[in-house]
Amino acid sequence: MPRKPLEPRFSVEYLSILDADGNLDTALEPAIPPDRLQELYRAMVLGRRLDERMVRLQRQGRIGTFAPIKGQEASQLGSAFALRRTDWMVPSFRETAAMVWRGWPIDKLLLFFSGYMEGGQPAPDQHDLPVTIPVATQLPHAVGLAYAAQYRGDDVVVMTFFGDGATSEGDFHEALNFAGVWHVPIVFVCQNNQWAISVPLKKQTHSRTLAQKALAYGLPGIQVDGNDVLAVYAASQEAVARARAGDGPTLIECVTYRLGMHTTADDPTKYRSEEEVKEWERKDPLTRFAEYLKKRNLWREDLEAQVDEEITAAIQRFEAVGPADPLRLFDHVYAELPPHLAGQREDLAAWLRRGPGRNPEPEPPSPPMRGQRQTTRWQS
Amino acid sequence: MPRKPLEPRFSVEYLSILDADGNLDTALEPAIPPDRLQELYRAMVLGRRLDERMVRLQRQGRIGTFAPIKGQEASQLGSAFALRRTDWMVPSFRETAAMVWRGWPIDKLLLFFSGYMEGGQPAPDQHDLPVTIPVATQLPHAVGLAYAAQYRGDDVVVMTFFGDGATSEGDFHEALNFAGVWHVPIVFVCQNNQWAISVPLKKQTHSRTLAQKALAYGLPGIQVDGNDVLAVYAASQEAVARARAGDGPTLIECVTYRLGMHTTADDPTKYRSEEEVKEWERKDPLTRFAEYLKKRNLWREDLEAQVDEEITAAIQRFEAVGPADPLRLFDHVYAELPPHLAGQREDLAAWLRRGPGRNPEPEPPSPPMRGQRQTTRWQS
Amino acid sequence: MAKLNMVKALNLALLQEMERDGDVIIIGEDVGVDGGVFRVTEDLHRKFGSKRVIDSPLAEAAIIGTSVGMALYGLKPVCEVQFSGFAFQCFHQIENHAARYRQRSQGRFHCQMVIRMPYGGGVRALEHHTESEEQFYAHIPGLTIVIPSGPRNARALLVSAIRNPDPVVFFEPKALYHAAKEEVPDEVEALPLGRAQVAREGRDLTLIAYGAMVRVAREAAEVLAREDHAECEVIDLLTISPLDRETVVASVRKTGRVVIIHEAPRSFGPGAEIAASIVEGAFLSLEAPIRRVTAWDVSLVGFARERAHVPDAGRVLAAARETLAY
Amino acid sequence: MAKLNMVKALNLALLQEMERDGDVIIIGEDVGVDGGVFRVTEDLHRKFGSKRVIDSPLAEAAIIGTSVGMALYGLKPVCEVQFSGFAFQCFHQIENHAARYRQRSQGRFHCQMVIRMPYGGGVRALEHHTESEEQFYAHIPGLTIVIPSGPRNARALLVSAIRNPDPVVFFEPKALYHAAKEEVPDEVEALPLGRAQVAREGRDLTLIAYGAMVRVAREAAEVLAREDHAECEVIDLLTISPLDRETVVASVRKTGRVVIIHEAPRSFGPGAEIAASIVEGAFLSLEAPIRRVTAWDVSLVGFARERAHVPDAGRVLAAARETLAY
Ligand SMILES: Cc1ncc(C[n+]2csc(CCOP(=O)(O)OP(=O)(O)O)c2C)c(N)n1
Ligand SMILES: Cc1ncc(C[n+]2csc(CCOP(=O)(O)OP(=O)(O)O)c2C)c(N)n1
Ligand SMILES: [Mg+2]
Ligand SMILES: [Mg+2]
Repeated sequence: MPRKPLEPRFSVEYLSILDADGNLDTALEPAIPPDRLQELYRAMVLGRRLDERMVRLQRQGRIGTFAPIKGQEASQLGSAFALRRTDWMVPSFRETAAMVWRGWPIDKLLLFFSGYMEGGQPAPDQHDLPVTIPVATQLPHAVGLAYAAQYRGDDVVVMTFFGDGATSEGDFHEALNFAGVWHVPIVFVCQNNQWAISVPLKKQTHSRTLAQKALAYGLPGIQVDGNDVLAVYAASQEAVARARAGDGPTLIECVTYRLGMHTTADDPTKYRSEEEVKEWERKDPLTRFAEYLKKRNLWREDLEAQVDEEITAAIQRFEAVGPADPLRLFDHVYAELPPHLAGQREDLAAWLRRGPGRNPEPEPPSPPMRGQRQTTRWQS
Repeated sequence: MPRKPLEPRFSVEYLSILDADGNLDTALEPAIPPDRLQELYRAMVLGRRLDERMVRLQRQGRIGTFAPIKGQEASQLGSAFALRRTDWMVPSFRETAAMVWRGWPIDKLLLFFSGYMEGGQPAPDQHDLPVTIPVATQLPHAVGLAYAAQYRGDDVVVMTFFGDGATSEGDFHEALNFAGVWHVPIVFVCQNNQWAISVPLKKQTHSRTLAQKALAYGLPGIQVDGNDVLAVYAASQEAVARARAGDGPTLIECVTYRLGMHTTADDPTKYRSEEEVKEWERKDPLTRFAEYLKKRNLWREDLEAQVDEEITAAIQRFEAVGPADPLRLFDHVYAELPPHLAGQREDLAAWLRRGPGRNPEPEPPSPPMRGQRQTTRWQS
Repeated sequence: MAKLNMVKALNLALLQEMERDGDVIIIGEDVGVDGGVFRVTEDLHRKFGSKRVIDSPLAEAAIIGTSVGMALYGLKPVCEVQFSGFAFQCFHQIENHAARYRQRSQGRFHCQMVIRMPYGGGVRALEHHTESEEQFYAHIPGLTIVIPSGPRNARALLVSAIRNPDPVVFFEPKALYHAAKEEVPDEVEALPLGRAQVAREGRDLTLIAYGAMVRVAREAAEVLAREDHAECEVIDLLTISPLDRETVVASVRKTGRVVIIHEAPRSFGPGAEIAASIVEGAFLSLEAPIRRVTAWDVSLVGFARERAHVPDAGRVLAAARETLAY
Repeated sequence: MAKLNMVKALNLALLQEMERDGDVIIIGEDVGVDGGVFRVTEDLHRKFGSKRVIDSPLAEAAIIGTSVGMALYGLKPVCEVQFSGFAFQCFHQIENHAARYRQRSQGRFHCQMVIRMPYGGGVRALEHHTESEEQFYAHIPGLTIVIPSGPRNARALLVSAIRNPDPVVFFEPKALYHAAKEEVPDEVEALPLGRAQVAREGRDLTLIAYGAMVRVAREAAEVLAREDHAECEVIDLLTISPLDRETVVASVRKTGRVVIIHEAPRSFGPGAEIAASIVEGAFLSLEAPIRRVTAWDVSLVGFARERAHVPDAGRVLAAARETLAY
């Protein structure tokens, strides 16, 4: 009767397999076929190189604002790597590397970040949702997809991504609670990169870990070294298997770091120290994984060059795309164009037909968001 | 490095002092002066009797829909009892007994439940927010009050109430997270009465307890027997003291039961069994506390009669209130009446001046919500 | 053919569409075992089970958010928000996502879902239980806003809403749930979305209303016919957005005089768009200013004052007479 | 007297009001150390500390909800929602509570708070970063909706908003943040809320605009004066709701012709109420239909198409000429 702690106590695990100094816990080392290891590493390098190229493109005004992923390659690829093509991936806005891995054409992503709605269209056979910008709002969608798959009896697992800041939103809470009650096949992957723009984790929540938030929903939560692709994969693989077996949702916290800016419109020097960044550069997920592959003689010299070619080719395809046709604004608002929109479309068409002669020329719009350079491909 | 549980493990306590059979854990028995014990019991009896009277009034069409508190007297009064008048109380919609204890005149509450906005006005010296109807939306207000008090350096603790269902809302999550980060003087009292209208706790969340949801915010959480007023008081007293000492928020889960209907518009027989209700009637918070007082010779024979008189007098004051002046609709929308509202007010005034002669008489409105009887005091 | 009130008529639509299409599922608070606080989903839980009629946890944003996900997968959720006053909790999921997914994915995905919500006065409930929020949704591109005015069109419109490939916000006038019974055919009947109906023909004045206000407009029209020998055309919008401007404008071209009636507050309300559209479409036919008979610009009412707040036939009549006399 | 852009002008208003009144506090995402993503709160964190300039966790509903609580206690929060596109997350706290607490408590409490949000196009950002949502707030009784059109009035209106005893939703046109500099007096200057300004006098046509569209209206007016010898009156609303009908109606009584310009989608948008109010107040003066030049009824644009979506001087000019020729 009296005052007693509830048993069993609540517990959350931490997992690390390949640490920053390359030490490997062989007991936990996941059994991944050599060629798959190489694919995984290639995806990480592609993610890194693409990210660097995109920053340059943005600085040159050739694409618009986007959220770089540098430093988070292991946490988003080690996890997505555990999915089948028939599984669903629900990204936030910082999973470019994972999206490419999942089959998004690079040129399409570049279009997206250049303000072309066409860039947001997944292929018909692709089981991926497009980028969601309002933080955490994609989590209930992922739960709904998982519910629908379960309802239909499909062999499908859903994996969704979000950041540390996202855990503060009501949608995070409601989504995990529904997932727990419905016991759906879903894996929640939190990329805890320590910062929500300028807000550090300690100002984001008073909880020791983000993984422990799973306890509020009676769900398993695990914290992994998010820069250790083997640990991320092992935890994700386990969670995906659990979901596939009908044993419900898992919350995975990947402890990682955003090495770059929040978006190309952000200036991180305003809120964090060089030392902190240096510290984390030492823990770079690519370095330690490269070492691991070298030890296993799976290292390929020509990889970077090869990857750069792929990127360059994609950029060329992207830049070959013509100006955006304004009239497509009215496509896909409804399945069928209602009368009032048909009228507005006709007004715009008539207006465009008047061509440059129209007087006065629209004045150039005001300067872009702080930090962001103007892009040359924004106007039809 | 490898895979290990995070230490220390997370723990949540359970507290019970006076059980349903009257067994007392003397080691934990709180030291409450006899007269205070009697006050507390009186408030519980008043709450119970008022509740029963209000149901009858509603059935007779003398007041509108409301949410009965029967069975929850201990959880809402044992907690509010730990507050000072200078502390703040932020209720939901099922704290009638606690509101009366906090100084809300009964006749004013009856007015409120009769569709008179006047019933929602707290006294100038009262540190209480009025009833909040949208579930969980009052929780961030409570956190804001606590922040403001802390900011001003006032010696104030805030206590806020909500139900088991409320823990599913995003506002619950965001409020507790902010409270944790800001470390404000607040006590979150969850009256877990097992049901959210027709939805049982097991469909509300997959977590074993509601108290453990505190772990997500790095806050202390405790589950208490909510029908044991001594346990509720002991836990609340401790939480209030912690808050006052600057040691931050606490989440208290009071395990109780709604013995009556959700609201007077609800029919519980649709979703729960007689047996379940009987089972909980055995655990009635008043019975065991009465026994406790008898053993301590603090029992007063005349209490019920006295309390009933107080209620009857209040009902008479309430029923003496005249019809509602429609023009007061426009008061307090803004500090000053803006021109468009002044115009609308004038239109209504002119319309009312035309009096009954206006043609046709407005038809009587449609039948009230399921279960609810029409009230006679609804029309000006 | 059976005489049904609006609650039973809506229940019939849900039952038949669920029998017809296994992808139609119901989700909301208390929609299962309890059959909904207004009993619109009565018995469906028993018939279709708890996987298809979901008693969800208490969280509107997740009800809509998970429904969006279900719809993206191909299910056709019919969500219930217990009262329209609690739908702002999910407003971001509706505006950010339900209304946008077709366009965001450029047609790869769409949200075939219905969001049902009881709205308006007439049940003498507390705050947030009597408001009319249709305007907030009408301004969102991608949504269709439907409000029935009687049992038969309620059933027919809900059928169409469920079959509509894009999200529909379906407002149900609480005041009419039990107000009247109508013959409702057993075989499924559907009404096109986006079309208003002329509920009463007339050449002197156009009364534009929807939901519970149609009854009020008709009543005023009867009195005007009886006492003023003025014939009002009563237009029942049925779909608020996209607005059926064609029907509205055609009527005003004929009558030249208009009174708009709604339960929502006046300023920046639905009547404003109706009036603006009339000015755009029938400017030269207008013989008098367009009058709006609406609730006052006040949020909190309290049922003790509700009848002074919601338009009644008397107020419509007064406005109509002034418009006719103009 | 210093030449400031709108960002600096807003920052000055915040600085001076915080120095003047210890109850004024700032809360939002990245408003502290970072100074806000647009730098409107730059340096205030350093000056007033983290208890008064609060870098909140990432949760809009709690930013507004806790601010409501602070306001009930007597503080005067100035909340920042990082982009207006993310304010639907807190829409329930604004509509259910901030706008209602004075009335709910019958004057015992009120919410003296400002909700700042950057809105509109012009920075070529992604979805949810370019929309104009003022209509959603204008329909809520109890709120005041303010939108400045230049550095000087932005500063003066923000001062008034902070001192206003009721909640103000303060929309800041992103496109104008850095667009132009103006002389802004050092000593505090305030402009009354609820009052529109005649930005340009004229007798032939009334152009009604606000925010970034005032610039567009002025530009069209110049061309019309130059090329058509038509004198436009340009009305800068400044406060959207409560709408200054008096000023609007007075102008139309004079000109008889109106074009309304806004960045929000047209249907059920702010222009509708402006038009309806004009018909109610200046019916007999109207010589042509009221035209609305607005964004299209589309949510997703993408900055590659933004200039075809947001009104520009050319489109205003075309509408104005048709209205003049009517
Ligand atoms: C609902 C909402 N509020 C605010 C923003 C603006 N915003 C974009 S990203 C971001 C921080 C997100 O932090 P986190 O969740 O940790 O993800 P990260 O950016 O670090 O990957 C904010 C505040 C948004 N996109 N959505
Ligand atoms: C946001 C919101 N959604 C729905 C409702 C309708 N409603 C009123 S009370 C209630 C159940 C609340 O359950 P709980 O939190 O357990 O409190 P209890 O009623 O049991 O005291 C619901 C769904 C509401 N008032 N607010
Ligand atoms: Mg982050
Ligand atoms: Mg409950």
